[in-house]
Amino acid sequence: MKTPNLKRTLMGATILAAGLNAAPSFSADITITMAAPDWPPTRFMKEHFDQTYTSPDGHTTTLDMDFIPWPSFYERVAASLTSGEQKYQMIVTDSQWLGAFVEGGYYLNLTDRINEDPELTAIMQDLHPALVSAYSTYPHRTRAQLEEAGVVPAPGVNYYGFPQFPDTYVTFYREDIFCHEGEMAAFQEKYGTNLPCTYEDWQDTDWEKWGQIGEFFLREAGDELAGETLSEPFYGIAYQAGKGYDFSTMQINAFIWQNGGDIWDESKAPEAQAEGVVNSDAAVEAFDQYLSFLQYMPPVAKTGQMDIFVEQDLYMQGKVGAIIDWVGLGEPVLDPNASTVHDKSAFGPAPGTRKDDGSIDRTGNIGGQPFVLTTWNSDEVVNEALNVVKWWLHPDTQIEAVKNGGQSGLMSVMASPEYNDLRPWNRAHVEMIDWQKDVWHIPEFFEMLTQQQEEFDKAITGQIGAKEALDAVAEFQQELLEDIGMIE
Amino acid sequence: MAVLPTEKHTSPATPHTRGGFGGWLLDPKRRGALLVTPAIAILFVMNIFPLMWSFGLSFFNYKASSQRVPRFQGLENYQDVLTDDKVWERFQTTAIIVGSSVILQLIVGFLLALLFAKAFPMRRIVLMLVLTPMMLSFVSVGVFFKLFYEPTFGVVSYVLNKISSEPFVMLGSPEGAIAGIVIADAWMWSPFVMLLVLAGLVSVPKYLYEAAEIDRASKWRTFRTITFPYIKSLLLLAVLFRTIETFKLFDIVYIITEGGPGSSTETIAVYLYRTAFQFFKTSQSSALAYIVLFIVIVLTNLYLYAVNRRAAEVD
Amino acid sequence: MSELKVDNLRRTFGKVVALDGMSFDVAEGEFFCLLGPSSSGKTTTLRAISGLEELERGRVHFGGRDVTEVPVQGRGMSMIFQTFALYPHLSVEANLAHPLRRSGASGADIRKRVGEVAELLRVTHTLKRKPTTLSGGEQQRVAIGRAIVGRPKLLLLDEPLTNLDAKLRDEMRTEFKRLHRELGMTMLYATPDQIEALTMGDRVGVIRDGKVVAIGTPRDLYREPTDTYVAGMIGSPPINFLDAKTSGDGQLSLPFLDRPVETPGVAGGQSLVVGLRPHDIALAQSGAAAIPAKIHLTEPLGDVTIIDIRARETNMKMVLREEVAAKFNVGDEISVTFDPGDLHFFDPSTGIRRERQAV
Amino acid sequence: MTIELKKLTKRFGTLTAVDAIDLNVGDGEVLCLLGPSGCGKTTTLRMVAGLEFATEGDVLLAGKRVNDLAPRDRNVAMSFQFYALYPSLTVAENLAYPLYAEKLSAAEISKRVAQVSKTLQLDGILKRTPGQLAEGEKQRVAVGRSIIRDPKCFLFDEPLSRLDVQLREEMRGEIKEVLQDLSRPTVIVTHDQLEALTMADRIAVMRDGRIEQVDTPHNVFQRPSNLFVAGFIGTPQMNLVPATLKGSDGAGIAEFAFDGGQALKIQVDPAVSQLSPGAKVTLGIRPRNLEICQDPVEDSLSTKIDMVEPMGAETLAHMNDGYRDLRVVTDWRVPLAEGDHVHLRFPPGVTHIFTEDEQVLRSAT
Amino acid sequence: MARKHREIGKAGWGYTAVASVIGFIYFFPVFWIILTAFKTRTDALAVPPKLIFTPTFDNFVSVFYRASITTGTSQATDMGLYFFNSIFIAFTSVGLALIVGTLAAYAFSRYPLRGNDTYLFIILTTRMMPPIVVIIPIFLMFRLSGLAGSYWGIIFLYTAFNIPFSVWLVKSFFDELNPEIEDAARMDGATERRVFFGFCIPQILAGLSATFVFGLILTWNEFLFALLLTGVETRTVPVAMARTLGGEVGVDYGLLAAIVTLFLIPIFFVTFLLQNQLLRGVTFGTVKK
Repeated sequence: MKTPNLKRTLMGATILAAGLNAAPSFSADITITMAAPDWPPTRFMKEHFDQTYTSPDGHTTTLDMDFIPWPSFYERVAASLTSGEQKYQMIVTDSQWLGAFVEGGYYLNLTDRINEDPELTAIMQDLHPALVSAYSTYPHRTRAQLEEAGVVPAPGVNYYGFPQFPDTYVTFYREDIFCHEGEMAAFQEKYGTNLPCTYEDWQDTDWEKWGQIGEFFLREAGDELAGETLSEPFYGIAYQAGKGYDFSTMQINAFIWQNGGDIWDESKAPEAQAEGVVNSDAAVEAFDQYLSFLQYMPPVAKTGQMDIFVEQDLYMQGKVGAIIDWVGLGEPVLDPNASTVHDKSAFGPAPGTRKDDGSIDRTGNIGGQPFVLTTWNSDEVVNEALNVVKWWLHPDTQIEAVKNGGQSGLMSVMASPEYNDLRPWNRAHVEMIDWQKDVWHIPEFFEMLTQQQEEFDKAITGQIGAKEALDAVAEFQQELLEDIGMIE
Repeated sequence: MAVLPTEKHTSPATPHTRGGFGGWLLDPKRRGALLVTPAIAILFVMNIFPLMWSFGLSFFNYKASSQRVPRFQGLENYQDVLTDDKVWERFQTTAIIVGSSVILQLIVGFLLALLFAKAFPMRRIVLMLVLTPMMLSFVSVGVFFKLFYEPTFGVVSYVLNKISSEPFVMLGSPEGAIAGIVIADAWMWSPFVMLLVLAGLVSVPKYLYEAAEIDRASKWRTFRTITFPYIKSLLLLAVLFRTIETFKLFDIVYIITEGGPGSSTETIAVYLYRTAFQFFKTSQSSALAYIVLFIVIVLTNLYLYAVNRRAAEVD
Repeated sequence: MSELKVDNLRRTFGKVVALDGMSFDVAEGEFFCLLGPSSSGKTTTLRAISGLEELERGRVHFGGRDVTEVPVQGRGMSMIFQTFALYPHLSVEANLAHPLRRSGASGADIRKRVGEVAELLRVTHTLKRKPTTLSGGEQQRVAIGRAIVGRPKLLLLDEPLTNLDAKLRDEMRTEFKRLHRELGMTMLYATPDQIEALTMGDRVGVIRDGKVVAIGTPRDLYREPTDTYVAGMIGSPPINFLDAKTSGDGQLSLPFLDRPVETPGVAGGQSLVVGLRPHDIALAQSGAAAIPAKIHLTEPLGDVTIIDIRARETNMKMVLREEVAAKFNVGDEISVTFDPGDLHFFDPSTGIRRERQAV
Repeated sequence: MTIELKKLTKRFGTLTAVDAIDLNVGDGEVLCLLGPSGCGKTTTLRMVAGLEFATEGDVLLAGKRVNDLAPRDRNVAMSFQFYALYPSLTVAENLAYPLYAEKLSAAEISKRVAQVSKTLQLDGILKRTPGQLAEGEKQRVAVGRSIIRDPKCFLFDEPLSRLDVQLREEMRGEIKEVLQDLSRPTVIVTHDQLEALTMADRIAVMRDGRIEQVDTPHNVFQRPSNLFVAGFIGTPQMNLVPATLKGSDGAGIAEFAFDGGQALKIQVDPAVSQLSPGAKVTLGIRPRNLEICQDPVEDSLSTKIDMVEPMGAETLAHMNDGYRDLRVVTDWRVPLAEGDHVHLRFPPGVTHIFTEDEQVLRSAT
Repeated sequence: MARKHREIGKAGWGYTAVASVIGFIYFFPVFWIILTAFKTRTDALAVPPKLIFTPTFDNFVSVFYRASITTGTSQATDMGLYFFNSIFIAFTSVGLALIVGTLAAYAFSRYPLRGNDTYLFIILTTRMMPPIVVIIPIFLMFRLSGLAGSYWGIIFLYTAFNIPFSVWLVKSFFDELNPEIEDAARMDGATERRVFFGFCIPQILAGLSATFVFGLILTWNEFLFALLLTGVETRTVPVAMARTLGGEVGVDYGLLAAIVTLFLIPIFFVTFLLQNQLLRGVTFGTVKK
């Protein structure tokens, strides 16, 4: 909370005075506590920090990471922030929370800092604009808006976060099956097109072929698959269709965007409507297409519980041929202890919609998380936290992170020659990142998301159709946005 | 209440005071109140005061995630909540889940109790097998039942797939999802009903059964005229206690179905949680919480009524 | 001088009036019995005297001072409870020692006293055991021991024999009486059983509805019961009550007799309730005084047999020695008689005793 | 119809609760099993009912061996110590309960209920449930429920133990009256000798799983067969005085020496002549049989009144001469004062002699 | 000798066999969870489900140490700290609640106030209400008071959480004591303090320890308050358990099963010992038998 703290103000003054009088090498013990989801990309950050970080200002800096299990991460962070315990100096945050917590006064506006610090300005310029748009801006600015400005910081744009783990979804597929000669021939014969085997094949794969793959590999127990008899059913494809969190919205948004629809006409606020946009014909058509592939997926898709982890489990246990899932979940697939297909997997870009010119639109919803600073930090802590940001977004650090299951948002790193070979999905990741957009970051996002997931879930479980679902979503959003004054 | 003391329980006349802790404790006029004070004080600070606070909040438009100054808006929140179809839908869902779960618990618990009413060798140990579900955390029950129901990996699905040709997709329909939650919850808490019924069964004096045997009463008549009257009040207790507890049903639902498909299994507790912690509609959720509290108070009253009736019968 | 003076006590529990005008005195060294049916206020009286119960009204004087306001710990009395109230978590030895703790007696002293009391009450072999492992009689003795070990000036006994079986009760009665004689302390004994009150009490106070309605020696209460309540309460089998009329001076008409009975001192022309104790009815040898009766039921009690007889539609009980009664069977016709001097007279409306001269 | 028990034995583990007892109960006879708690009387009753199984020996009802029959197949009526009234049923329903098995018409059932309720004066409480009844009423309902049908025998377990003193005195008579009308073998279990004496045609006194004596109340009281029965029956308890036989005249007049040196001649059973002088015996005499004399008379025991207990019509006096306690019961009119020296006479023919093996010494009659 | 039927209410080994089979069927889900604790991830998700497999103890090791997938290095999971937190927080708060609750229970049992039943009712209601109802205001209060994330905050909260339970349960034990024993002690000169500590408490020691253990069980599994109101250093085991529910992979069934199994063991034995008191415990003493 922004309650002025006399003690802190006095401390700040003292430090300032000391800084003026003494040499610039004033040093102190600083502890930065950071809320982080408990998984390898953050674990690595902590490990690597302990090994390599030295404060350019001569501080003795401790990065104290509070590793919080993913499933309760949001609740925990939200509770901490709104309870006012002021525990964290830095927070890893899903981009869609930005609105709520910026409005709540918890996330620190870094626009001026970035503006004043050439190092930071350079970093922001090197970051992929899709990431800056999704991870950093509030009120939300689209990539197009940022690119139009061309400078960092763009005028009238507020910056808050930096990528901790920029994530995209890609295709995980079974090389042993997709490159099986017999299967390839059979597919060719049945559909008159090739079964994607190489990365390049996947680059040319659209939703139509995705459906064909699903149909083709739908096998009963007793059927043959790649020359072996199946004891259990096998499925060709899977993507997320889960009721929890954003586990269907992320995929459905891609379909809608690629089909020329939109999820909300925020760019024209306050006049713009949800009605007619959210439930436009293009959106309905796209959602229908999304729904049409569910029939080829493992039966759990019918329960609305095909979340990103269930997909991953089904894939790792060899029950499905190809899935579309986050790069962040790729590492376990290669782990022999967790995965039965660790030596049979390859990765390609996610399918997209083929446009009239034959090219494929892969517009997708960005995943991953930025990290932000909190408003109650002293200047000293903010300075040091920004030092940590610089350390983290240094290309050397980023390369190490990528080697250890992380990802980078820096275009310079992604362009480096070694990058593509560091992890098997990197090539796909780079290709996909250029297509990323994000959901809107208004504070009421969660309410909208929850309601939207609910309606999508109804459609996924076959209780209502695509139109009905999107109509309901549009009506709800319209009303809510009117209530909060986003639409007049 | 059954707790009303008999005349012999009352405090002795010790009107003389002394100094120190003894004297403080000895003042008979204030002794009861003083002994109760710490408990009431803690409860007041941690329960009653927050409740009053939220009661106040329920008349504002406060949001915990917003810095806006809350505005007083009277009964608007209550009005919003009570006229919200969503809320009524959640109440209805809760009622269906609570109702069917409690009924299932009663049936299973009752049958289990009949099984364990007899004295047999190793009874204590076998009984423990049945009691174990109660000791698990909601989280683990939820996660593993979700796995059991999973159409590809689940044990339940696997067994049922062997029987029917169609893949078994339990959680794909609202009915199936409700059944899935009810089965998990009932599995977890039937042992509780069993304990209560068992208490009823063992409280039947053995001589009554002997008398019925001497009187040549049929098994059914014996059950109807002897056994059932003894467990009747305990069954009522079980129903109310389990209703109150199942009313809180949150974790299992949240884990097994997240309220889906659609919102068909979203209980009032889940909805309340979402409203308060995902939507940060603090005031509105307070209003809803008060409505829930009212229901719980009514149920608790009924529960105590049943407790007293039971106590009266046992005396 | 009275050791204990109970004056006009009142205590209610909600709407129930437990004590209302309870007054009596107990002399130093006296064995005083409170006799009354259950819930007539006996227990509350004892608890009020001990200080365990608060009073709405009335004073309790003990040892010459007003102790109404003195806390229970400071009154120097002890009590034997109906449930024995032994400390279940302490050994018998510790139970017996407990009342001595506050006296500041040395450990050796306490052991000596406990040993003496245990010896006196024949519970020495149980000293190391927990009360729950003792038989009912042993528990009772330990309870007595604990009550007397501190040599209280007043011992209150609240139906101490109720939880024992018949045979043990008979034994314990004598034991209490012996103890009283040996220890010489004042005892106040509450019981619903008339035989206990009669055999043990120096004096008996009969309680009804929260107050004492009659006080006297056992013999007096038996011989001259103050009203029908007391008469019915004392004596076993209970006294026969008969509705009677006096036809003229000294002429009493009894329902089972076709002629009036000569009873000197009775005035004529009034209704009376007459009490005739079963023991006062005898078999008639023969002659005019004989009343014909039919045996309705016999209850042999060992030495004596209670005979239910019916004489002219009136049922009465009488008592015969077993060897005599054994000669009769149910349905036999016998002749009985009584001494008019053994009759008790009561007012039919108030139930109050009427002395002959006054009748 | 009769009940016959042959060498009936019940063991619980190593504990022998009932030890090979033989017993016959004739048609219409009321037999009381009397003994202290734990003597095996209830177990015996339960074996007759079939609620407990005989380890050895046989139970015969109406001449038929029923060991292997379930209680329901034995057709016995039993009333339980705790009454075992069905708490949820009204008095009328409780009474009718045993009749359902007989498949009687509703009209017949209500007729029988009416009959029984009239006999036991239950008319006013037929609609109440057991919880609303007083102890005495419950007791009557329990009795009513056992007598409503026509079983092979009636069994009562401690029927009066839960009643208070006064009610017990009343109910003793009441039950006795009812029992007189039932012409079926009836067994009553009780630990209260007064109940046994008042209600039984015959009493079987039990101790430690064995029957010590079976006889009429009169004989059990007047002619106890051993020291245990003598001490157990009668209140106040029989005076049991150790003595040494000095000699006897063959006609029953014998001289005994008591501890403390006093010696006196007492007329006892002539069988005393079977004993040789010097034999240790125990003399038993009932408190009501001792005679008090203020002045010393020949062959009287001088002693001192230790304590006087007025009992209303009678007075119980405890005598003590320094060697033994003696209880004497007299009429209340006899003046007795504690500390007085008195002399006790043993009237002829009322003193029992028990030999060292605790058996009574008595000539055959 | 031949027996045609058994005594009422008794049964033999045949019955045990039948009951065991039914009991085991009922127990099966738990059995499956325990099996899963010894399975690798692949075995845990194997189709068809595996009853026979090579058991591994890796899951139990992972409870305390986890191997990083990428670096392969083993890191402590801090589960030891969470264990300590669970124990410290639960013991302290249950203990406090027991002390405070026992005093109140004694008063409610022996010195009824005017409106005694109303107080008791309110106390019970606070325990019966869904935690979700109170969590919002408590959360707000913690926010203002700065108690969020501290040991004392959660301990205080759990104490309040346990007081109703302690009051009702302990009161039921006091109600069963023979009050004449306390009177006897008073007559023997014991002060009120000594009556309480020397005579009441020793008699219900078993009941108090049962109350304590039941309180521990109830507190031990609490999730929602712990999730929202504990901090990094004060996190309890149930919250830490959530890490098995998703991260780099979905639910780590083996690890969750291992934690569940480890936590089941103490409760299982305690419940076994408290079997006779169980019903009283789970109904807050309102049902004694």
